[in-house]
Amino acid sequence: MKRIGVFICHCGVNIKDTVDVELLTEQLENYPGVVHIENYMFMCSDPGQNQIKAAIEENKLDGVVIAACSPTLHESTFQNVIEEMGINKYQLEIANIREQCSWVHNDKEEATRKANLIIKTALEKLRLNESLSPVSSPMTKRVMVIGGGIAGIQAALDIADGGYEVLLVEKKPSIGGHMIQLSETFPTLDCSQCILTPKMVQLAKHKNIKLYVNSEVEKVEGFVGNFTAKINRKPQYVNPDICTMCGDCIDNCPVVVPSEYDEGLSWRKAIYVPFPQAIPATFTIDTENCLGFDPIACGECRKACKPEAINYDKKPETFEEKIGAIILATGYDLYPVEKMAEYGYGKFPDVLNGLQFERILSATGPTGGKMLRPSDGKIPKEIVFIQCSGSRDPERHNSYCSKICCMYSLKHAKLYKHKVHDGQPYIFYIDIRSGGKRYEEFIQQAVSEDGVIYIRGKVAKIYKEDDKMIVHGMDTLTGKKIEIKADLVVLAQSMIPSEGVNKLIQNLKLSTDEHGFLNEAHPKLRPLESIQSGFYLTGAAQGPKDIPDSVAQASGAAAKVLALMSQQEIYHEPIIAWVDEEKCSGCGICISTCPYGARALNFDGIAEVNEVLCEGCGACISACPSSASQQRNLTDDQINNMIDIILQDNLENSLEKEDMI
Amino acid sequence: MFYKLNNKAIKNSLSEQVQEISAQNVFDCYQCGNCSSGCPVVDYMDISPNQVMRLAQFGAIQEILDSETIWICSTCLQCSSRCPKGIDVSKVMEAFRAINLRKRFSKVEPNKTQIQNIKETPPILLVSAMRKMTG
Amino acid sequence: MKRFEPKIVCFLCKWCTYAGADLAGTSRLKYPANGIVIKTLCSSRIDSEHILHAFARGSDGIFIGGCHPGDCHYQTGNYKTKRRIVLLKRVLEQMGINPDRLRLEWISASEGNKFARQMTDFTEQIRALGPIPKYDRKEDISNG
Amino acid sequence: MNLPYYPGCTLKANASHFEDSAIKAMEILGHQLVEMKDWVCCGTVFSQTDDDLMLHLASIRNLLRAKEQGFDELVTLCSMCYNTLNRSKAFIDSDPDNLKKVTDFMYRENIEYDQDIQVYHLFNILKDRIKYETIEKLVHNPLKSLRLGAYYGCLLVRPKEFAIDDFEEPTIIEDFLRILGAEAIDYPYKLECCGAYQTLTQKDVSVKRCYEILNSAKKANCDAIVTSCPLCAYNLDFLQKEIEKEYVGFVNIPVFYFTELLALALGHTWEASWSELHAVDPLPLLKDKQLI
Ligand SMILES: Cc1cc2nc3c(=O)[nH]c(=O)nc-3n(C[C@H](O)[C@H](O)[C@H](O)COP(=O)(O)OP(=O)(O)OC[C@H]3O[C@@H](n4cnc5c(N)ncnc54)[C@H](O)[C@@H]3O)c2cc1C
Ligand SMILES: Cc1cc2nc3c(=O)[nH]c(=O)nc-3n(C[C@H](O)[C@H](O)[C@H](O)COP(=O)(O)OP(=O)(O)OC[C@H]3O[C@@H](n4cnc5c(N)ncnc54)[C@H](O)[C@@H]3O)c2cc1C
Ligand code: SF4
Ligand code: SF4
Ligand code: SF4
Ligand code: SF4
Ligand code: SF4
Ligand code: SF4
Ligand code: SF4
Ligand code: SF4
Repeated sequence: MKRIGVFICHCGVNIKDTVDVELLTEQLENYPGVVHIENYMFMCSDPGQNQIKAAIEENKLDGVVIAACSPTLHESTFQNVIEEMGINKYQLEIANIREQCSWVHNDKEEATRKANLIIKTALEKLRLNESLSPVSSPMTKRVMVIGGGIAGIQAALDIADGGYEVLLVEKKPSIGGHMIQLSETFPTLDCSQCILTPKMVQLAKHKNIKLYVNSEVEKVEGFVGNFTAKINRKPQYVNPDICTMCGDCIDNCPVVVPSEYDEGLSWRKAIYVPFPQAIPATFTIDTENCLGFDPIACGECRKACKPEAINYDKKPETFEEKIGAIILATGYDLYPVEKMAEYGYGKFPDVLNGLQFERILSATGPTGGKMLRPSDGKIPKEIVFIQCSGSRDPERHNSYCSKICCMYSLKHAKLYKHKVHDGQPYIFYIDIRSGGKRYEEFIQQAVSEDGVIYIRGKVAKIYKEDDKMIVHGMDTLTGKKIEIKADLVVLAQSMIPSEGVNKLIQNLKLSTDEHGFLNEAHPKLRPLESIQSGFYLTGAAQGPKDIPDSVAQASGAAAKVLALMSQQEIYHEPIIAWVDEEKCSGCGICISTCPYGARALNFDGIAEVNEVLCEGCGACISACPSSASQQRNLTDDQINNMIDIILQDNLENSLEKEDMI
Repeated sequence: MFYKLNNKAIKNSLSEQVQEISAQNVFDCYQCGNCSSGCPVVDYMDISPNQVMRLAQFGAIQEILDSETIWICSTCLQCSSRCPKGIDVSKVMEAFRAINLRKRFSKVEPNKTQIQNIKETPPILLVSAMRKMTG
Repeated sequence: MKRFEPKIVCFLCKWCTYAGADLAGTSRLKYPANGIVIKTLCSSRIDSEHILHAFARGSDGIFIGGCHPGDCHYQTGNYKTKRRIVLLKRVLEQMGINPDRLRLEWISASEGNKFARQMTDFTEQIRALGPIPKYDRKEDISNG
Repeated sequence: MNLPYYPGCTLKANASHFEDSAIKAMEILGHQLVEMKDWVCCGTVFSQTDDDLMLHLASIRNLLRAKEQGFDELVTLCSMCYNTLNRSKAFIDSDPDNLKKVTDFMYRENIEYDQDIQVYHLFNILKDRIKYETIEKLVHNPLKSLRLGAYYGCLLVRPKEFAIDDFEEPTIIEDFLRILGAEAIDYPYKLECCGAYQTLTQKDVSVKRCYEILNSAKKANCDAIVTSCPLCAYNLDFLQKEIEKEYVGFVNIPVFYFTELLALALGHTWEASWSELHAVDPLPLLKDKQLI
């Protein structure tokens, strides 16, 4: 049996006035296992600590209960004390007789009786505590970033600058994400490409960064510090080292498809470069639309390519990479206008989404930056912007606020005004969300200087009459029904998680919120990481976000990763779950219960706990129908013993223990 | 003049009755105005549908009961089909009519309608109008 | 006559309710001394068997405190607890134990007030219900 | 095949041409519309109060009568009957409490209402059971060069749970008109309310609504409007007299029931008794297009 010492603190008068410490000392003197008991004025003070050390040495104690204040205050202090005396720190228990006893009760008799029980529960727990040491495993000092938008680019650069190797996996032929499509950005109206392309170039040249474009992560195995990722790369068929970017291939390709970069407002060929500043700067064949490489089907591009950069024999490749941490920066897409029944299911060419309008505003866009509408190339004189399109609509669309569309709608109106001086922009809104540095000022300025008219009310319907888009809305401030015969309508479509990302998330066994955005470990205190250790989140993949927020989160996540990478080994609290192999029936219930994916069935069909992943919540233990699963230092036996001791008086008066179960 | 709001005014029994008859929670409304935007007869109303919802949140039920709006509403269900919060606004309108009608109030006297030629008038028109407007 | 002093076992999660109970202490709020606390890392650690065990041993009431929905340190632990308790209450009813003897509350680290209020309220409720009937415990639990 | 059929009040009065043309057209398609016995008016508009079950009894009684007569389904022609019967049924069926109250109340009925009877609109039958492709083959008198605007009104598409097609962008009537050989014209107001029962008390409201609808159709170059609701048909057709007074320069436009056009396209001769029930005479248009 353990040799336990009990130390009861007076905390000056804080405990002593309400709890009879002398009586307690007497009552517990002969409790099984207690070989030493004493009380003192300030246990946490230097003399107090020395008294504990002396008692440990004198009585050869191997377990200590301190009856004092809450463990949040001094648990680690006393753990250090006993560790100094060569006792494992998990052989310490704190009985909280101040915050949860002397301070909350008046009656001394009652408080003393309760303190007695509190100390006894600590003793019962301590009796079965094991000595534990932190779980550790080695650290692979490489990082994978998935998604090459501004968030992924920023995170990759920060980590690479910190000296660690980074793999950036981007599913499209070029990095850049949505930011590269934008014209000018709020609240400063600087040109998006001007600020992003230097970063892209820097990234491409960085010695610590390895770029996988046209690639997707198929699978990740392992755990923090020790992941193995399987990356599939689609061939581009054009050798970037040979290709001179002459463009002869394009001229000969017979296939024309809508350009993704221009959001379908212009055309590209089946062999193409996504946009002039693409990184890597090279041509790609889009096999989904290409007629076929063999000369019978087509093969025109290869014939045209004088430097012979095109090689049709390239095959998809799979790479296995070892990494220690993963950053998810998969970004967003816009909610399809095709789902907006009220706005015509996307069938009107002059009803655009925000990104399409960005392309029309952009100097590199389909109109070369001229404000022309798609249907007939006329200059729109009356333009309507509709906010919250598909957002804040739990009944039919997305319940959340997309956070950035208030700002970009206003930006659109302002940029429009800069191009069409005699035009009139209207913005239909429900509320304006402009929380951000200099955002509100940006809005106020546009209203007063650019004559943007805000109309508070949601548009019920848009229909086409002659060459006008008829917009029916309501100004709820005046109660007047509004009709605008618009030349162009721009919908501030809801941001949604990027297409196909749900499959990736499933493969990585990560969790999302009800809308498909990646879940952070804690909404306030751990917004940069997933609860799955080793996974970090940035940018719009975690929730609607603008560029400043995406960059801030990316650098934040990078800092977290750098802190992780700076460790040789990773350590982890050992208060975790374990499985009694004899009892486990292999039912697998615990596996689906674990929020961290820390459990799996082994070859013998028995549940196993990955000690590095387990956070010790205990959900699996209470879910196990065979009581096979247990928590270190909080086993079912320990809990039941604590219950028994709390209810001891009752038991003595009523039933024998043995009859019970 | 101030519109006086207080706890008691907001939580009154008429307001509860509206929610009970309509089975709609008027506090779900966030005043987007979509119901009014799409309402085909809002021009004839003295209070627009979103204002009806707002006044109902204030508990100002009598004001709505006395309005023309509830009688102008033609139960076209456009508001209900488009409300982003899934409120069946048309049921709320019906609840106000019902409270009036259950007090034996009639908006029209059957002999004082705007019908000139009764033979030409289809039963569907007579019956539906009577059901919506007479107590 | 001496009034009935119920025995109450409290399971509090470390991150929210235990911290809330500490705050009640630092704020010197007063509540009855009937509940004794067992600290777990998460409310989802609490097994139905512990609860049945405690009732069998004569606990008059059981209080479980966890983080508010969405605030769970382990993400969804409190939802699991909630589901388990709803089911368990039905079982208790069948066993003849008043399900009101089991209470689950969300109390955050900043809700010292709520913790004290809950302790007072729950103790009074159990006091009014009286001691847990003995025959229930023996028969049903041993068979179930 | 026999189709149990619920007429509703107006098809026995001002819309008897709707019924007559439907029966004749269906006959050509090889189906008999068998009128159920002992039906009562469904109460027209669906009562939207949640607490008054009495107002749904008429609908439920009709379903009971049909069941007594051995039917397990009912077909309606009128949009309003379709809407009211269906919604009352759903309202009662959805809540066991409502169901019990209604059953208890009708304890003197010979037979118990147990939710097992379906209500269809004739459009459902034409599209899903007989199938448009089949009808297309039987069209002898294609309505060539007739430019028709489908008017759905409210009750075929709202509430959205009971819509016979997409509630914002239905095409079921347009598709139907196309197989009859006509040109189906899309116009923005096809789902807008005609003013419904307001005509009795606030005629100006309905007049304006109908003007806007008709005008929208005319702007899109429709020759005529097609509907399936006797209340819509009345408002759109009979209020044109008032519209002419109110809006100078307004030119009349005929309003058809879809069954009249179906019968005509299937080769049935246009009947004089149908014309009599129209306010705007459709004959000049039909003659002009050489359909009669
Ligand atoms: C119309 C409009 C206007 C805007 N204007 C502004 C503005 O003026 N100012 C401002 O601050 N913000 C603006 N924004 C917001 C801005 O676009 C975003 O904040 C920013 O682009 C988010 O960056 P991101 O890297 O998180 O996501 P993204 O830009 O979406 O990048 C994600 C990247 O990940 C890749 N990816 C996705 N899934 C996978 C996968 N499974 N595997 C590999 N790669 C994958 C994508 O291909 C993409 O390259 C605007 C947004 C819109 C819609
Ligand atoms: C009424 C109110 C309610 C809120 N509710 C919420 C909420 O529900 N949820 C939420 O997420 N956020 C909420 N917030 C916001 C939240 O308080 C802040 O986001 C957060 O506290 C910011 O933390 P901070 O560390 O940046 O600043 P602070 O909390 O202000 O900390 C700054 C510290 O720096 C010290 N300091 C200042 N100057 C010096 C100096 N020269 N030298 C040394 N030390 C210095 C200060 O003494 C202070 O300790 C709320 C804010 C308010 C006002
Ligand atoms: S023709 Fe060859 S070298 Fe020229 S752009 Fe195309 S692939 Fe490159
Ligand atoms: S082989 Fe494909 S990419 Fe090349 S020219 Fe033909 S269609 Fe275009
Ligand atoms: S940011 Fe503005 S426009 Fe976008 S969903 Fe939120 S409130 Fe609506
Ligand atoms: S200043 Fe504060 S209260 Fe006002 S809009 Fe901004 S966030 Fe809201
Ligand atoms: S204790 Fe929690 S984290 Fe650990 S294995 Fe069990 S469920 Fe997973
Ligand atoms: S729930 Fe228990 S018995 Fe089932 S697999 Fe997990 S540990 Fe084994
Ligand atoms: S549409 Fe719905 S939420 Fe919007 S104002 Fe009307 S009732 Fe309120
Ligand atoms: S149901 Fe009434 S309030 Fe609603 S849109 Fe129709 S007429 Fe307007």
